[in-house]
Amino acid sequence: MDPTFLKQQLLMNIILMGAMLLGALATVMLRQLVKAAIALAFTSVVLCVVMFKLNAPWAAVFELSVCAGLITVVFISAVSLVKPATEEERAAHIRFKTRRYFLLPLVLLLVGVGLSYVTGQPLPLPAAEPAGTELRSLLWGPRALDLLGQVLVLLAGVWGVVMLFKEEK
Amino acid sequence: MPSLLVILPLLAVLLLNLPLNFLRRLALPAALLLALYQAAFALGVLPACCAGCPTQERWFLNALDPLTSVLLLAIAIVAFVSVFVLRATAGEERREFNMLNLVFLAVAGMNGLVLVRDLFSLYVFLELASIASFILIAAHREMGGLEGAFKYLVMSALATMMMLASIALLLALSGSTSFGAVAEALQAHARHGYVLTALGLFLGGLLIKSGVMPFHGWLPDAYSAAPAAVSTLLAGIVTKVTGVYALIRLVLDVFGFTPATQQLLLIFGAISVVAGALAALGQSDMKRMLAYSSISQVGYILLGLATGTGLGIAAAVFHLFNHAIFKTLLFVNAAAVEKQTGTRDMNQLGGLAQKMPITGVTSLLAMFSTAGVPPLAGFWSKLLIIAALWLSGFHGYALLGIGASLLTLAYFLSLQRRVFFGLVRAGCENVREAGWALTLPSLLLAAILVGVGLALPWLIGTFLLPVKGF
Amino acid sequence: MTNNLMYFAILLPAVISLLAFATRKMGKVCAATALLGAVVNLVVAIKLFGQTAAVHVPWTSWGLDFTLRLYSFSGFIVLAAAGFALAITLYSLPFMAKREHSGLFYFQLLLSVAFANGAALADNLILLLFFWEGLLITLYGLIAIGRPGAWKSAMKALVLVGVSDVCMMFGIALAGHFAGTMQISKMHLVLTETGPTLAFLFLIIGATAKAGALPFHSWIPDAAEDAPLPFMALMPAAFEKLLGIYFLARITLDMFALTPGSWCSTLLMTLGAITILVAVMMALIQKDYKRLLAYHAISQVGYMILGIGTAVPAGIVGGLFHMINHALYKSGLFLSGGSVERQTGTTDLSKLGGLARQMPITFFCFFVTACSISGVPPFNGFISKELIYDGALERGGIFYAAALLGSFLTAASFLKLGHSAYFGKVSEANKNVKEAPWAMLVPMLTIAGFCILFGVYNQLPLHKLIQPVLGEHRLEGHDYAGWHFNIMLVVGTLVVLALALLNHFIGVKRSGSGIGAADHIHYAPGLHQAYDAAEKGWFDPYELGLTLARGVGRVTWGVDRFINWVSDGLAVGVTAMFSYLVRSFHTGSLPIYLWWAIAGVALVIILLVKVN
Amino acid sequence: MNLVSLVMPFGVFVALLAAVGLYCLIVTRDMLRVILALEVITKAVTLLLIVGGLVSGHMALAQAFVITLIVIEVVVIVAAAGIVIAVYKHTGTLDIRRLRNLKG
Repeated sequence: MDPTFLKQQLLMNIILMGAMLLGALATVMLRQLVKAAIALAFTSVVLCVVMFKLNAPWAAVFELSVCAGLITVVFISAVSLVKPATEEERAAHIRFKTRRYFLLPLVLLLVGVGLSYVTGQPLPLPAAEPAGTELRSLLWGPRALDLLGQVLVLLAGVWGVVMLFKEEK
Repeated sequence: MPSLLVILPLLAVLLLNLPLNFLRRLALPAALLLALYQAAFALGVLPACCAGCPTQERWFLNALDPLTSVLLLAIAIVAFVSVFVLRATAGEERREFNMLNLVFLAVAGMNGLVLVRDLFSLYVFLELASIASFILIAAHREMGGLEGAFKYLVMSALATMMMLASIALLLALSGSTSFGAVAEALQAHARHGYVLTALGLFLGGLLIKSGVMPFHGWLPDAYSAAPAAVSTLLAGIVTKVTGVYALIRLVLDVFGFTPATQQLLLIFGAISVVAGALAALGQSDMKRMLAYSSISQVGYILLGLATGTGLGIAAAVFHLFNHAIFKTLLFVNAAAVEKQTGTRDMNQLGGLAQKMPITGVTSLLAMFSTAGVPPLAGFWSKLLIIAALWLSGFHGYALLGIGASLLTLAYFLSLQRRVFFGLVRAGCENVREAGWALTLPSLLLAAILVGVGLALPWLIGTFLLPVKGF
Repeated sequence: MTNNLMYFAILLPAVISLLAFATRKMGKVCAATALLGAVVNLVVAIKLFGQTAAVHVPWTSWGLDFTLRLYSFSGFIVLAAAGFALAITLYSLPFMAKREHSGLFYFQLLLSVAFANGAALADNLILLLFFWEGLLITLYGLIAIGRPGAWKSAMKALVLVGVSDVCMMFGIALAGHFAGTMQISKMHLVLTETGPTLAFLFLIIGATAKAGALPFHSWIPDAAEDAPLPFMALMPAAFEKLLGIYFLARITLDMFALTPGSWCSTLLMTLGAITILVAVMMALIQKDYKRLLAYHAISQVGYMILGIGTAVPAGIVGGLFHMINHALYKSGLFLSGGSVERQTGTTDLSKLGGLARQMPITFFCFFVTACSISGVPPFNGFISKELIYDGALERGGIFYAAALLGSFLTAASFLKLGHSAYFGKVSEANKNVKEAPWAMLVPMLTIAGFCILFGVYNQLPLHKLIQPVLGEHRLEGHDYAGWHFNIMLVVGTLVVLALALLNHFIGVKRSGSGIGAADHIHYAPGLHQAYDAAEKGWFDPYELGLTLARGVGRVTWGVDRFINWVSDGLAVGVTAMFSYLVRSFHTGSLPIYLWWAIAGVALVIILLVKVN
Repeated sequence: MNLVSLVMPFGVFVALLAAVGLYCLIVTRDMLRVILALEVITKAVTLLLIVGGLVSGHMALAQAFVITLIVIEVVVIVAAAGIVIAVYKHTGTLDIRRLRNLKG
């Protein structure tokens, strides 16, 4: 990858990152769960854009369709099974939020400041993969085991749905 | 062919769910057969592995070695037993079938986990085994099970995220995730802060998965609240494979022993040994006591591993195997007691040894084995761990291990006294021995315990010491 | 085949004993099982006898191997033990028939046989110790099932024999350490160094205490009163003598080369002489059939120890021959006592009398065995005693004199016993006493027959049993079979016997009855006080130990309370407190658990960075 | 300016994102929001994987990993949501403080 290209993109990337961070903050802090789920989807979408920009189109597509799409659907349907909160609970939540989350900016600041102190000898980079390695051949070749794992995990997910969601007679 | 051990469960799950009614009844025999096949396979390859013969793998699952084959054997035994327990305790037929499918998947996950030599694939199979266990724990949809499952899920997700972050960092460093390449890259920059952070994250994740103190918050809840068959599987093997085995494997093959890792394993091992035993001492729920005992025993395994010597590692692996056997046995017996009396509260039980002689005697054997009473299997592995610690110069930790043995004996005697000895409690007069589905596995496991203990002098040279040589 | 038979010798009695245990509630079935076990055991023993074989199963790397060795000596011991076991089982059939716990008796009897066979065949010291300790358990059990309250005697036996066994354990550890092996047949230690000598002494304590020598003897007379009688004929009279002397002989002959004139040899002889005299003096004044016999069981051990301790061929042959003779006549005597007890209901000599007419066969057996034990020619005891005298004389007149004095007192006490039990007036209560049943008579007659046979035709035991044990080179070319004794020794013995007879008549005349025949010795000035002290248990190490323990106990009571408080109160309390503390951290709150985990990971990373 | 220092901002953002997720995971009292917090952490890790691939020049490998991760993530979320819904049916609340029956 061309370093000058990256340099040009740096500002853009930082803006995108900022958007993602805002999305994450919204996810954790928004009062209503539906809105929080949508904020999460927003975060996913931004992540998807970042991936596109970082030359990871396939991962970006998955991120968009599965994380931004499917997970949001799962989430909203889960939320819909839950009764809406009463006024009292909402008030409690707001009180609680202002009490609990006021430390969050401080924590973030501390993490950022702490990371800026991290220095060290730069590590040498490993040899890059041969040019033109295709995701498809990689997935079905050396990573076939992961695919098998995916199938099994999906099967487990199916039983999760069967056993946890199905109404018992 | 080891790959079959992952593929067969997958095929079994797919075939058994074809829309034919009679297939559902085949699930149980299929599971037993599969476990037997796996046990036979593991026993078959074990001698060759221990003799150091290189194994040629034709498909994508790589090398077999003594550690892997021992774990495969343990997985087979525990899975076999928990299928029996499932039969005895699941209740509804539909649910039993669903749980069996998940057991298949969990076994596939564990088998894959012990067979892979790639960090990311390790993560995939680890997640598979974990997901299957979450669902199994929550299978009865009772409040306790759900609570345990949720705690397990959250902490396990946190752990896997740490591991994945570490994998990402290592990927940036080495450009690969295979054990060999990563180990090489780590070796080259062993003292760099970046590498140490990656290492720390991975170790942290594994420690959470193994339920070592203070990473163990989920463990007692998940073990004690899970349905009987599931806690048997979970305590016997799932957390041992996903946590302890992975830890041993990675420390040996990838991370290597440094004074820091040794120190770390020693400290957390010692905390687990002592605090686990102390916490077990005051429990009144039988399964919860066993869960804390598990934490304590995992501490011993870590202590053995921490020595970094051949003897210590062999002893740790031996203890891992023994632990799988005796903890499974104890959970099977806890299931029998719960099934026959309807309670796990030890204060409401008493004198069951008269009513349930097989359960009482096998429990006593398992407890003695755990506490390290000769000549049962647990005694030898504990002895070897302590000897390895002593020989490596960790005298304090060796003494700690001996002292904690006393605590082990203390809490188990209190269990035995409250549940099996003494006068028959009011309400327990009509208790009978549990059915064959629970006593048969107990007897089998007790026979293994005693057999391994007696055959030790032979085992030690043939199987145990070669473990270090991978 | 022979190897398998060796396993059978240990396993078969054990298995059949379990059968007996299983059928313990079914009186006759159980008895039949026991009889079967004894017969089977005898068959195996006969098959084994005269063969040599060895089994070696490596077991652990630190000396504990499963090693058995069958050769002339161990085969002979197994055979003898099997013979006695059968005779006593047969005898027990009517004796134990109506009694409580007869099932447990047979169970433990067979188990003892298994342990005894194991101990005789074992060639590994630790294995031997295992079987040895097994016998201790059955010893306790057999005494404890006697009359109500017998557990006190059982406890005494357990403590005394246990203490001696601890000594032996220590000796075994030392011997194994110095020899570098635990295999008896590979041990060759010399008694010139301090370490091996120490090992020798501790082993000797174990072996002689098993045989019943001083000072670990005092449980035997108590057990004689409390335990079921066949037990006395089996354990103290037969098994323990056989095994104790067997092991003593193996220690002195195989493991250590005991040489004549060494101080270890002198020590053994002194021990033997003291045992003879003290026990026989005690026996002389007893007024109870079984108790009197029990003291003789101790006294006769002295002869064997004396004989083996001489370390000269004549003495060793005599000692070993005396072992088998003793087992014969002493079980015969106990069995006769048993018939008397069964038929009359008592063994108190003052209540007995004139039984010779009512129970002639029993009397005959008693007569033969009593002559044997007193060393009257031509019975077997005479032969072995002559050999021991021969050996003792070679080592010093004082030992000979002690042995001779012992002989005199033995004869005197049996004259008293025979007189008061079988002659004199028949008491009112015993008017209608009849002869014992045949199942009791057959073993007694068999034993009596052997007593005569082994005396008259002493070539049989000496050539077939005793002398092969020693081997040609140890015998130094001698053959002790036959009737070619030193004429002076024979004359000495006969004179002593005559004196004993004379003494008896004097005693009877002075006291006016058979039972008081020894009173003039009992109440002799000086001896009188010693006897009183002994009867009160002043010389009994167990009683002494108890007294001492009581005194020390009072002093240490406070210390004990303190330690108890530390261990029971403080330690448990502290542990419980910590347990509570650890448990109270587990509040069930997921965020707290997450905190721990995250803090733990931080700790891991900090540790990694810091230590590197 | 080399590649490593160029991707440093990504590293910082990953750390911040993870911090947000962890913070929420610990302080929240809503079980569904626990799952959301896990999701946020997962996002951070996904990004880290991509960055790792970018730095090492193994983009295809990293993509393969991310795809697998996303699939697994969905299943975990489904299982978690299932458990939370089942808990809700029992207790009628999503308050995580109700999950304290198992203790000691």
